[in-house]
Amino acid sequence: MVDLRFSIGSLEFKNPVLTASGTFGYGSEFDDFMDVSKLGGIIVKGTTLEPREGNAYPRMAETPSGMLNAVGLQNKGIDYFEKHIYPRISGYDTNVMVNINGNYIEEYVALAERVSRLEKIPAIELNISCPNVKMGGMAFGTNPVSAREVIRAVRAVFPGILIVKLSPNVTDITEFAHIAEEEGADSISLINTLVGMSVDIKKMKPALSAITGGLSGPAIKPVALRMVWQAARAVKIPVIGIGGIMTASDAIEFFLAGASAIQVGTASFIDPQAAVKILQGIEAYLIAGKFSGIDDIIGLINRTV
Amino acid sequence: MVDLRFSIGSLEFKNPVLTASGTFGYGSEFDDFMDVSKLGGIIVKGTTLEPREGNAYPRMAETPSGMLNAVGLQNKGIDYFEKHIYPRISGYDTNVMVNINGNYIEEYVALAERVSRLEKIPAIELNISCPNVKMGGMAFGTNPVSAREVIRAVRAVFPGILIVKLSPNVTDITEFAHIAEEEGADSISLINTLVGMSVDIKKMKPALSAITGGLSGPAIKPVALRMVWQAARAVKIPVIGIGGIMTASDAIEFFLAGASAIQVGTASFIDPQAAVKILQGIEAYLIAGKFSGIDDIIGLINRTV
Amino acid sequence: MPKRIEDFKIVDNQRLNNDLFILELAGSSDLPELKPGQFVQAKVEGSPQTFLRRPFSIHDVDYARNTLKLLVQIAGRGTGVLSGLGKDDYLNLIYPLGNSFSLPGKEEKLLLVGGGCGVAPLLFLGKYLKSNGNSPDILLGFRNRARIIEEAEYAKIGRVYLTTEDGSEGEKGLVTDHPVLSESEYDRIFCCGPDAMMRAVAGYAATRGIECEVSLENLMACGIGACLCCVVATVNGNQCTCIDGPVFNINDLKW
Amino acid sequence: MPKRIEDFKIVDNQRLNNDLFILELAGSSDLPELKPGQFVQAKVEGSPQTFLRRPFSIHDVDYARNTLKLLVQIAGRGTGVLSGLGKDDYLNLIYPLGNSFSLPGKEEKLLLVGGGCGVAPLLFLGKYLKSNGNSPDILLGFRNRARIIEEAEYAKIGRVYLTTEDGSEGEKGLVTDHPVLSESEYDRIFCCGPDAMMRAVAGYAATRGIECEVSLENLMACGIGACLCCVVATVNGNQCTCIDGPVFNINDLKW
Ligand SMILES: Cc1cc2nc3c(=O)[nH]c(=O)nc-3n(C[C@H](O)[C@H](O)[C@H](O)COP(=O)(O)OP(=O)(O)OC[C@H]3O[C@@H](n4cnc5c(N)ncnc54)[C@H](O)[C@@H]3O)c2cc1C
Ligand SMILES: Cc1cc2nc3c(=O)[nH]c(=O)nc-3n(C[C@H](O)[C@H](O)[C@H](O)COP(=O)(O)OP(=O)(O)OC[C@H]3O[C@@H](n4cnc5c(N)ncnc54)[C@H](O)[C@@H]3O)c2cc1C
Ligand SMILES: Cc1cc2nc3c(=O)[nH]c(=O)nc-3n(C[C@H](O)[C@H](O)[C@H](O)COP(=O)(O)O)c2cc1C
Ligand SMILES: Cc1cc2nc3c(=O)[nH]c(=O)nc-3n(C[C@H](O)[C@H](O)[C@H](O)COP(=O)(O)O)c2cc1C
Ligand code: FES
Ligand code: FES
Repeated sequence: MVDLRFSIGSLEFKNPVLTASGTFGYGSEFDDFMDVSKLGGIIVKGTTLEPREGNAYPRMAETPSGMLNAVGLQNKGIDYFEKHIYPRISGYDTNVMVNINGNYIEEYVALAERVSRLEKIPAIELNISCPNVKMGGMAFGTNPVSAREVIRAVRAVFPGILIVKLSPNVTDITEFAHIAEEEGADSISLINTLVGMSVDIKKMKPALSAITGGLSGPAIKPVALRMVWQAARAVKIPVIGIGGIMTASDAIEFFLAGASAIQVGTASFIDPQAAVKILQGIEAYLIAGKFSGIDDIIGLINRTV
Repeated sequence: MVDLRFSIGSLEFKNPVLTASGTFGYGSEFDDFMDVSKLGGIIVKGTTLEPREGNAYPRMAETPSGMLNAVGLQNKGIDYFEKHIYPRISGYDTNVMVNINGNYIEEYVALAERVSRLEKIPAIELNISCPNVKMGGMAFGTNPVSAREVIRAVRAVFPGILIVKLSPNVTDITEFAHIAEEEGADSISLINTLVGMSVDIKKMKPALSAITGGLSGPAIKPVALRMVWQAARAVKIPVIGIGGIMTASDAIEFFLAGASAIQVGTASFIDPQAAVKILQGIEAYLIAGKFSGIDDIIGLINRTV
Repeated sequence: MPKRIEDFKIVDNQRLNNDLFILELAGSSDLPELKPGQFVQAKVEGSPQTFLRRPFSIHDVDYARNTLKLLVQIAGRGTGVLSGLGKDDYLNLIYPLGNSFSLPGKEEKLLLVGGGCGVAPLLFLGKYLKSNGNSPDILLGFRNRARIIEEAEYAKIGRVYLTTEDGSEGEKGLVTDHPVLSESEYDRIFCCGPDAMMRAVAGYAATRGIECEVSLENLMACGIGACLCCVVATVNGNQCTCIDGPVFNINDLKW
Repeated sequence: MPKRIEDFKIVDNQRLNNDLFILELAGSSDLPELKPGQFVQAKVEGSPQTFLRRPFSIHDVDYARNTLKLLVQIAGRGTGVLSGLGKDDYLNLIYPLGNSFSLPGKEEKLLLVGGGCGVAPLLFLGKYLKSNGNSPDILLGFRNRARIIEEAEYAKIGRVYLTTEDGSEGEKGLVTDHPVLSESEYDRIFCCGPDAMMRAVAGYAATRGIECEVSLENLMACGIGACLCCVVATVNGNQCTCIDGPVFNINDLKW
């Protein structure tokens, strides 16, 4: 048997296959299709301090090998999460993590404090890369000064594992990777969606009510892979690769490029069993290649070129 | 009949369908498939002062709805161009433009001067966005200071129509659009390719010899469209939209978002007649919509939202 | 009722006209109990332009044959590819999805209203209601005589009223122009069809105080409540048409 | 010879074994004169993972039937889809592309060397040479007896020598292990097959001073010299395998 475990600081994961925030609900949406506890971890929907209604419909457009979304962080807020969702999901035998979002640094901080009191949530993913909100979100993740501020502020109040989710909509991803590492993040995850747009030529209007949205799916995989490769060479903390991973083969590209773990996003919409299938495929690849564990292939291309 | 003409400054184009540099050779590669003179214009291969061999093979990888290339500006240099290619292509009854590249500002300037002496080349496309060369290229196009310098220097010596080709690998495309306009560019074209990567999981090596390459094709269309929309709202000079245009419907999305003209790139590899088919489709759309000309739909979505 | 992901075998592909066809699909395991209004998410293979699954209402169910039917309109790339499926091809479905029309009392006077290919869930609903002891009236609107589909099937369920836009059959005009709406007193309306039609019918129902449920066709990515793309504004805030719907009582919608 | 873009109708799809099949395609207009070594760029429809065209050598031509044949190995997604094409399906081709093997003098002693599915262009070449009055020897290497294809066809052209890696037929080993190479004196070798095989044969030819041409299978995007993706390092710098090749004299290659 190959060793699939990976860890971020003191936090152990049974395997490196996680699900991406906003694409896996709270896990229970997928209970009918798989044993969610088999996964290395799940990252629940983007959560905010106050409830949010998100953007108006239409929020989605299909694009070549991908989709645009402009959900805009619709969620019922941390109170509701704590009361109604937390009890339900804390039963999963895997790491359940919360993706946190805010308009202001204070909101991020307050939210991180709230989550830090939830015993069964060992990690937060600090989302400074949501492209679908007018305030906060990507505005933090594309400006080095405010990125540093928000990470520092959250780090100061959150003793658990801190993962910072980076935006790909920047000139130099390593700059933000460095900032996260310097400010004490335990890990970085990337990429969030690329800002994109689609036009309905019959209606002569943008396809999305918010005009622009976040591009996800296989279309972005080459960009994601490049950024993960760059980031993994720039920092020592583990890098979690995200972007267009549909199959085990896609996931393995990310490991070879330097990712220590991966998140499955849009793939779950097309195949709700995608994450477990990817997990099985990774295992099969390692066995076929006679590797003793996932560690053996992480960043391997840096050694072959 | 609908009026398809468009112009950049004093330069008239019979229609707004151009072909993108590096994807249409010198035009003659397509003579068997179409009457190249029917197009609004063609932009020839990226040209440098000295001959270049480009990157080593492999230079190409297929990706979901797209491809990566790392050609690296292979070309025979301006001397060869002037002697052997210019006489041949100047026979086309359409605007033939040269895409110019350099490692240093001096090279761009020298090249622009050389091209300015070629009577039948009315415009240059200043490429500050090639991601596949170690020096120059994208390094200029992702740094506002050097972008400004190189545009200013070329503008000073080139009296013809100056189109600046922008890189999408930046945090804020409007910053570079403004710089081009301020420095006297007559037009901007965008996007060049997104930097991406692909890994061969059998060989456990990057698929490209240069490791990273430029992503083109439908995969990048949503990003291209978003940047064209942003740029067109930011500047007054005409914006030429590029990125993943495979069909007339794709092209029309760009016009509706604010492009005054478009370039067909990767599409020509799959269908060498793509550019003329797109031209016909645009015409049909305008006729069906009872528009008097292409001008009627440029930026139309800004009026409907 | 747990959701499943399952390969269905095409047992029939019946072309109704240029735009419409009916796929009959056999499950590879025993069908669970399905409810009218529920839908499936179909994975279109072999269509490079189709990335996401495509939602279709359950049009009919035959538990004896272990098949269900989809009534599909060729709207674009994905449905175009589906129209070419033949016997022994497979279609992967996630199902059953969504809520369903409510089960009315046996004494209620019911009207089913459908238009164009929006009639898809009505046949299943009508049969279901009939087996429940109801005999609903059925009001169907089409563009013209040639577009009328499955009239005979509906006639087995209840009284059928027709409108065509050009008057080539039944009353001329839209469904809301049909005199039966002013002549009869209904307790409850079930409606599906184009957005404009549903809004018109909802308007009619609202002014008369008639209970009315509509089935929405919002754009969907996941179909299982995971992406929040398919929302509709309701009195309870944005709700997902894929799990809180697709059937909504018009009183809940912010129309 | 102008290049064309044209829909071809599949007239036959013959499965040779698990991995290989031969498509016979009928042109919709009269075939131009084709030369051995030339290739086509085929557009694979209905394969979401296949974005670019796929290059295949012309395996055989029948001007009387107005057909050409492709010998295709299932290597991945695109060729997998092609393997499912049946009679009356269409395949869009850009053709004829590339240069061709040189036409040798009638008196020259020729050897054709091919391995695995790399034999694709050799049949057309062999027939062409025969009609030119040559009778080349043909040396073919396969993994094992079961993989041997079209031996009888080659036997009509010239003397056939076989190697198999497991020795189940012909000589055991690789083509370069075959004794005919040391026993005979050839003026010219035409070779195509896996990269390693071509390099080995080129090495043999170079040390003996035999003229040798190889047909390369570099990754291609356009196939018409427009993208510069398919280059090979030659004594004249990087050249495109799609227009300067796919056939190269080994003296020109920087191998
Ligand atoms: C719950 C639900 C039930 C449905 N039931 C049926 C049914 O029984 N029969 C039927 O024919 N259709 C039904 N639809 C609509 C059907 O899903 C779309 O027509 C189909 O997805 C179009 O796919 P396409 O690839 O052919 O079109 P595309 O090429 O993707 O698009 C063509 C046009 O169809 C529109 N469209 C695309 N996806 C959807 C969608 N999910 N919903 C609505 N419009 C869309 C696009 O905006 C575009 O204008 C239903 C939709 C929903 C949400
Ligand atoms: C001039 C030329 C002539 C050729 N003639 C033949 C022929 O007659 N018969 C035949 O079976 N094959 C031939 N090939 C190879 C054939 O083009 C590839 O096998 C095919 O493109 C693979 O497509 P796929 O979608 O099935 O594989 P993919 O899923 O795209 O890839 C599967 C594997 O095939 C490799 N591959 C992909 N594209 C090419 C390519 N263009 N060239 C080489 N390897 C590739 C990939 O690196 C990968 O390892 C030729 C190639 C060239 C350049
Ligand atoms: C519908 C949708 C909603 C998303 N919501 C969030 C979110 O709330 N927080 C977040 O950090 N990322 C969110 N994302 C981004 C994904 O987590 C992921 O980073 C992105 O989709 C790229 O991965 P993929 O290509 O595998 O989908 C969302 C993506 C989609 C498609
Ligand atoms: C093989 C290849 C070579 C290219 N060479 C150049 C070049 O020399 N100069 C340049 O400005 N852009 C070059 N490009 C970028 C294209 O001109 C275009 O900006 C890009 O491909 C996006 O458009 P598309 O998606 O329609 O291909 C090249 C693109 C490809 C695919
Ligand atoms: S379609 Fe994803 S939540 Fe409804
Ligand atoms: S494949 Fe494009 S130049 Fe050869």
